[in-house]
Amino acid sequence: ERTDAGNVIVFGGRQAIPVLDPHIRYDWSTRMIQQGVYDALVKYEGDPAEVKPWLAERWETSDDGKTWTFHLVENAKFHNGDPVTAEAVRYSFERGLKLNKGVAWMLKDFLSPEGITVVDDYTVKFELKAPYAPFLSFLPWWFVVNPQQVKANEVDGDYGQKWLTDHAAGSGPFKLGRWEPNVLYEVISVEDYWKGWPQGDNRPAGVIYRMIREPAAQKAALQRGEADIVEGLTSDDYVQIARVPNIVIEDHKGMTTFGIKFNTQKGPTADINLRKAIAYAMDYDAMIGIYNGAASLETSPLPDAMKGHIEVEGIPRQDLATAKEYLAKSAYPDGGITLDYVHVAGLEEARRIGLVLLDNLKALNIDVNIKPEQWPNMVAAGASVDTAPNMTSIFATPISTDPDAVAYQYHKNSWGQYYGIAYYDNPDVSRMIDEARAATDWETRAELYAKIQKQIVADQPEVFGMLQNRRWARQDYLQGFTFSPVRFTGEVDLYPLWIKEN
Amino acid sequence: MSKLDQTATIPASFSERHAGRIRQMRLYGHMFRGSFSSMLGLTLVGIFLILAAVGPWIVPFPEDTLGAVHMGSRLLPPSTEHWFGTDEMGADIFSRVIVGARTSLWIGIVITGLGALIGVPLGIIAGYKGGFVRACIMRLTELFLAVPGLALALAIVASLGPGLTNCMVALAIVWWPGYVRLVEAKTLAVKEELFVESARSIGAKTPWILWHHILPNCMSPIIVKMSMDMGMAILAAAGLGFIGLGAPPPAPEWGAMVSVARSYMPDWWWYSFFPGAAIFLTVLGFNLLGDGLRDILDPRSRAR
Amino acid sequence: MNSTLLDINAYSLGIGTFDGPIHVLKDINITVKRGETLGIVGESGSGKTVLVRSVMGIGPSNSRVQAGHITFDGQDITRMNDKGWAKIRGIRISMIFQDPMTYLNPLFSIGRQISDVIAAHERAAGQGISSKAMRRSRTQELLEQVGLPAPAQLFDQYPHQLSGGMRQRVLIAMALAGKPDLLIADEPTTALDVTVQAQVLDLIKSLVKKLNLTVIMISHDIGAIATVASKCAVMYKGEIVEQGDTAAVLSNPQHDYTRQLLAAVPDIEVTPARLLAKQAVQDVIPAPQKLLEAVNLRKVYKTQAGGEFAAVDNISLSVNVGEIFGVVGESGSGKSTLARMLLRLIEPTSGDIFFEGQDISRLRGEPLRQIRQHMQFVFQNPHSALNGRHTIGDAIGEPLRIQTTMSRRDIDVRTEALLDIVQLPKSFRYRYPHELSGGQKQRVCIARAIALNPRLLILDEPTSALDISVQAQVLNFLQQVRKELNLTYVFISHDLAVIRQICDRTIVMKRGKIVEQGDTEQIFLHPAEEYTRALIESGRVTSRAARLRA
Amino acid sequence: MLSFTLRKLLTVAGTMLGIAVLTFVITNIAPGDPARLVAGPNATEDMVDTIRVEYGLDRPMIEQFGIYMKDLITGDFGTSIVTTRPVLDELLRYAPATIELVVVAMILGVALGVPLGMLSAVYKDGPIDHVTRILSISGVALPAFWFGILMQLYFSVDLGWLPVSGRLPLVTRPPDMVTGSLLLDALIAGNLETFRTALSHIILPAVVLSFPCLASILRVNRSEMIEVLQSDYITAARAHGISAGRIIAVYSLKNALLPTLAMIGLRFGWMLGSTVLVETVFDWPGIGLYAVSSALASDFKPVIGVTLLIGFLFIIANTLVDLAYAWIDPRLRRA
Ligand SMILES: Nc1ncnc2c1ncn2[C@@H]1O[C@H](COP(=O)(O)OP(=O)(O)OP(=O)(O)O)[C@@H](O)[C@H]1O
Ligand SMILES: Nc1ncnc2c1ncn2[C@@H]1O[C@H](COP(=O)(O)OP(=O)(O)OP(=O)(O)O)[C@@H](O)[C@H]1O
Ligand SMILES: [Mg+2]
Ligand SMILES: [Mg+2]
Repeated sequence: ERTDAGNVIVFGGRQAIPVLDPHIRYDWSTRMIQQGVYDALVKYEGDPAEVKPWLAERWETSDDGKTWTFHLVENAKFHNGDPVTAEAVRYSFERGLKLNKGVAWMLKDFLSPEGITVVDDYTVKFELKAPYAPFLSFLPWWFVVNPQQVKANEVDGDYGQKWLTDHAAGSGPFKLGRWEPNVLYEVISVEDYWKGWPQGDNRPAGVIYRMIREPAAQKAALQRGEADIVEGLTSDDYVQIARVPNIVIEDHKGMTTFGIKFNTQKGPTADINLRKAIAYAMDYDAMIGIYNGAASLETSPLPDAMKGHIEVEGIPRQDLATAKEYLAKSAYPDGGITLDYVHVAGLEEARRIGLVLLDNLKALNIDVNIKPEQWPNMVAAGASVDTAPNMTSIFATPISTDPDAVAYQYHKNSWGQYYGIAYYDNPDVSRMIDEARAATDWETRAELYAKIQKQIVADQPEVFGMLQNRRWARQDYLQGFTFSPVRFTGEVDLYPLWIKEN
Repeated sequence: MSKLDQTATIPASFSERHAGRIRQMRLYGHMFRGSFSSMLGLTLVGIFLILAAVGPWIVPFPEDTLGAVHMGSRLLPPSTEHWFGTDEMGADIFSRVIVGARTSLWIGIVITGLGALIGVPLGIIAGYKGGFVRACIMRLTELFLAVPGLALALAIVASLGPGLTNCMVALAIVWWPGYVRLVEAKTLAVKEELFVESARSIGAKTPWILWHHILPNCMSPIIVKMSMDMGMAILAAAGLGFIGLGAPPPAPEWGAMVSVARSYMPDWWWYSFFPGAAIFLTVLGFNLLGDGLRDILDPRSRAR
Repeated sequence: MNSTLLDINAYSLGIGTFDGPIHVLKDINITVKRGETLGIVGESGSGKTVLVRSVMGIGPSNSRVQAGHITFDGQDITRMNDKGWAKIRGIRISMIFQDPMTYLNPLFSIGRQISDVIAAHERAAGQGISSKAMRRSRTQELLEQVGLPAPAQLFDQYPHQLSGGMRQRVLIAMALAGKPDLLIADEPTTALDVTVQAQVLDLIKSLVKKLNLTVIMISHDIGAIATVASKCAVMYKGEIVEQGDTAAVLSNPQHDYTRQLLAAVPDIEVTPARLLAKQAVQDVIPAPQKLLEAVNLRKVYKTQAGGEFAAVDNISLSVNVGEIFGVVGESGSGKSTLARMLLRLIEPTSGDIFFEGQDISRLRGEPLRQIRQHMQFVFQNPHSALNGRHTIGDAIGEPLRIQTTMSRRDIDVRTEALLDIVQLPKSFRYRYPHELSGGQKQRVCIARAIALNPRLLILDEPTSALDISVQAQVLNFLQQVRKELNLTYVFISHDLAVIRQICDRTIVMKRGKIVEQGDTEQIFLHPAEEYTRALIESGRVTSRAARLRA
Repeated sequence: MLSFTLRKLLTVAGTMLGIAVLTFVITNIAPGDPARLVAGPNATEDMVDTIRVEYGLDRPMIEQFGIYMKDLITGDFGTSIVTTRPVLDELLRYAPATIELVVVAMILGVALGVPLGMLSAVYKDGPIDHVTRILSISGVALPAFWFGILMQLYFSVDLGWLPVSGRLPLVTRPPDMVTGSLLLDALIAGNLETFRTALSHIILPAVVLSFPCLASILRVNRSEMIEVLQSDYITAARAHGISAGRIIAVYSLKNALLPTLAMIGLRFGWMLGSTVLVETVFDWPGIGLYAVSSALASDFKPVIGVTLLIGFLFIIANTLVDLAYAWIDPRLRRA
């Protein structure tokens, strides 16, 4: 869109941004805007994703891996002109930890507010309770807020939660513009952003994130030029729309794993042979077919782009003979059972994979009952081993590139969490995960993770599915799109985008 | 005038005994046939019922209605093999639409049936008893009527969780008040009729009066409403299915099909077009039928 | 002056129905001269309304003229188009309708409705519409002409604020708005109270004189015809069976139907045969035994305005075994309310009722049901007293099924016997009420009432919804049944002639109170109240007309 | 009069309270756990608890109910868990869009439904009658969501005449908020261009929403008209020489309008309910959309709030209808 101030990029998305507060919520749409208006100490960039210095220009780690010292850039300033100081960083982390919401889970077991100290105006020190290898990988998601502004808007000691819901106190490349919940959310470029703009004078005047809920409407908006980039079209739409002139499909390999998690403790699926039988009956090509090829099969519990990933040999592929062998060994040699398959209501791909599963398991004489559930209800049911469904389809996007982010899902401590819905219990695996977490040396860790991956595949707590590609459809004049697999599906780094005029 | 007077009971032939009824039926038939729209409605409903009855045995790809997957033939346009094309899983839409008639019929019957089953007795009691009982029933009814059905149903299904049964339960819960109101109004009118008083004067008990006098006289509007409601219930259920709270896969339910298919517009138009058209034609059929029935059963509009 | 205004010549009309066309009018020949008043009598459904509506061009929508034509003032109006009618309808011919309650639009003020008619006439005459104020004054003039008080006020009132008599006058005013040559009145008084009837008739009579109108008036009431009409025609099954000077037709009826009709009008002057017979055996009458007794009965309804209104006000009465107890009073005087209370169909507000010495005013549930075996009710309107969805057999058998444990077969047998008693063919068992005539329906109601061999029958105007000829039959039949089954009647009527013929003792009701009571004959010969006298007088008019030939 | 108003107010309050109880019970039949949803996928149990405590979800249901009722009486609709904002604020934000949409749709429905109904009645059993009847019943039978999508595709994508969704183009700044209705506000601000674009945005959703309403208004108006035309007072009017046109346009219409009004009241509520579907299809940022997204997130305070608001609007509409009734029908007018 052209406005008086210059070009405004329109992003058509399906998900609302109810709460912008960086320490309260994060999901792809929220974090996309948060990343725009706030800065963190470090930032993920590139494919494969790497942690880049941002507010912190450099940092040191103590030998025991417990103390981290960050040196901040000195020219960074908040939108209201205040400088970004060490105190602001300390306050932000304290706020995140004390509120105990949103991002808190990433660090709270290893960091307490007292462990953060301001060394000088531009130096901040973190003392961890124990060595924690993944520490740095979480920091890109801890955004820094302006303490002055937040405190000024505090109500009843709420750390400014209420105010930050639809206001921002950041230092990022954008500041908030029009904010019409459920309609559109606008951010305006900060002219003198402290880090400058990679696209220079081509810098857009701003970005409008526009809610377009229906894929058909999204597509129409794209075709009519009302949107410059959209996410969330159907796979078939991407194929179709790729043929439209002037429209480019961004198609990148992502890190979101899909698995059909079994309840490994209760019900028929507690039987490993049955699990194996199902895993071998599954038509993996159909899974890829659902995405029209824009996906790749998992070769390990860890996504390909993750550090420490290995290709596990013997991970099941469709093989009916083997499937039947396993079935014969199971408690249900003739099938004749009905298994529930639960997926999040409205998630099309999960639904379709359910259909594929249903079709495939007919060969084993196993019936599948596909049950869409609201996300909260599904999680609630999964919170107890007794109510966890036989099979649950889970998409999981690791929050960081550290292998722990995925491996920990198979730790017994994850029981009750949605990603621990398999109730997988292998003491060896849990032990190795703990060891790998604490180890500071990458070689040791890599070895441990290789073992972990192999063991998990052998135990088959889930049908290892595929990694879907991340896709966007954009106008060809939209430039500067960069991809990083560590971002969520749909999430885009708005900072480098610009519009090429012709 | 009467030559039969002397003889004892002579069982007359069926047609003699029921001459009045038969004539009435013929009159109804005559009037019904005279109306193009009524006949259209009857035809549509007839087709729908036949499809619901024999659907699974006449469709070309019965396994597709049970969730068969053919990744090789996804989203094919209508052709001689797949009359309505195929969907995103390669299933034959024609087969699924036809068999979907069963699901819809079931939805319609359950919702209107439950609605009437709850609403009619309550309405009759409220209308006949009056006083405190009526006040209670009608307050409750008005409460339900004060919230538009779809909004309430949405809340119920959202709370119960999606699924066909929950969807039908929710709609039945919002459906009965309509019957209470209809039947109560009608009962109030019929109650004032002399024949009700006459029945009381010969010592009839309340249940007898309700069953033999009030109910039969409320029947016409109930039948009309049920006929209309069959369509409206199917439509409402499809609406919930559209929001994503309806029948789970692979059940061929029209609303859910449109819901999935809407993201395939416009390039794969047939996917949403045919189930949508099926909903439309079915609901149209029941509405036209109901309208026609109203014309002949409701004496108010019968004055010709 | 004596030129022909309306000439109906060999006119036949058919109406298309589902069963094929029916001939509603057959070969009608009527001539009306200017200044003449023609009365048409005939039983219900004989085609009177269809005939006069044809003259107005507003007959049934699916009717077809099969032969003949109607000429109005030299112009053939049989097949006139709308444009032609616009100059005639409401202007040269206008009409007054039967039921003033439904012929006025409830949503518009009286003044608005009349001035609209005036405007329509002015438009039709092509003379331009006069101002609102002028129309208003003309309207008030008309309202005054029909004898309505305070026309200026009335102008802004709505129909529901007026009584029946006033509305009928408003309708007459509307009909007169166009200064019509021909005025048609279709039973203008049947829906009104007896006392109001006389006033409206007088009004029409005076208007005829004053405005020199030509009038066709339809009526059931021979008295009304005799009062107003100089000429008279009798219709029967779509035909005019007799016509001529009113006096001549009434005094010397030629056609069977006319004779029957006149004979059916009960004669208020004649001392009933029953009394003569009674006098002869007077001394053997035993002391009367009380069957039903009411003490200080009251029924109070709440009015819309929030006040209270006593429909029945402190009435006490006692009915003896074997007698016919009469209740008279004008419409709305509380007769039906009283009757229903006696049977406990509605709850009295206060007071007691005794049946055979037992206090039944507090009975509930089963005992009340039991007592109902012994007292039955016949309702005013047989058309709605039968459930249209039950066959006649079901209707008659219903009391047996409710109150007895008789088998189905026995009930069928009994039902046929009852049909026999009420002189209906057994095959009627399978019929539905709408297939029966009014008189037949009333017989079914009676059969139903006597099915349980009750001791007391309360008859609430059992004949008022029926034609006069049918009324006579039903009355005769009722007396017969009473003798056969040894019944006691409470007989309600607004017709004093009927009361005198059959009732032993009578109460006269007015506004919920008894104004007079005692021996029927006594009341007739020496009415103590003005109200009673007015009632008797209006009965006399009819009676006298019917007895012209005597 | 005063006591009448007071009684009316009391009934309204009672109904609202009833709706609140009803919806509270309904939405709490099954234990969804919205706290989990907002806590995020990776949140630990104690983080979820933090939220539960904050929103009182940890307390027994009865207590929650009591608190909710107490708050409600003081005008507090609670707080949405998903958006963390007071439900009342959000309702006030979204309601004008819905009301605007429903009112425009209602105007469309009445403006077309009444004349078509008259036409159909006057030419009863003629071709016009058949066409309008079938059209009107089609209107009721059309699934709004499907029809909406078809309209979008045809008018927006194929023909490109009308915008696909939303209330205004992105770059158009909304006029200063006075009434909340963009159309009115644009007029008040004297900005015809904004008015035009706002109108072009509202057309499709309003048409889709009004179709069933149009149909039922047509239907009621037709049958009432037929009945009125056969009534005695119309016969009398004809007999008194009033012209056919006048009879239809003035006399019968007013009488037939009474039941039509009742239908309008009913349909108003129905439309409010249907916004759930139509707003979803057209991305119309009103309470229907708000209800759907909240319901799908098991965030029930907003759902109850929307239900209450819709109920309230419905009652208001019906009170207006009652007033209109009394205004038209002199029998109901009492000093
Ligand atoms: N629209 C119609 N369609 C069919 N039959 C009709 C219609 N109007 C009248 N009739 C029939 O025509 C006959 C004459 O009816 P009409 O109303 O003229 O009787 P009437 O003499 O005025 O009776 P009443 O004294 O009861 O008013 C009746 O048998 C009636 O059933
Ligand atoms: N349910 C009721 N509620 C209020 N008023 C009533 C009710 N029933 C009857 N009335 C009034 O009571 C009065 C007496 O009515 P009732 O029917 O007894 O008169 P009636 O003498 O039988 O008249 P008619 O000769 O017309 O049958 C009337 O004014 C009537 O309006
Ligand atoms: Mg008549
Ligand atoms: Mg009476």
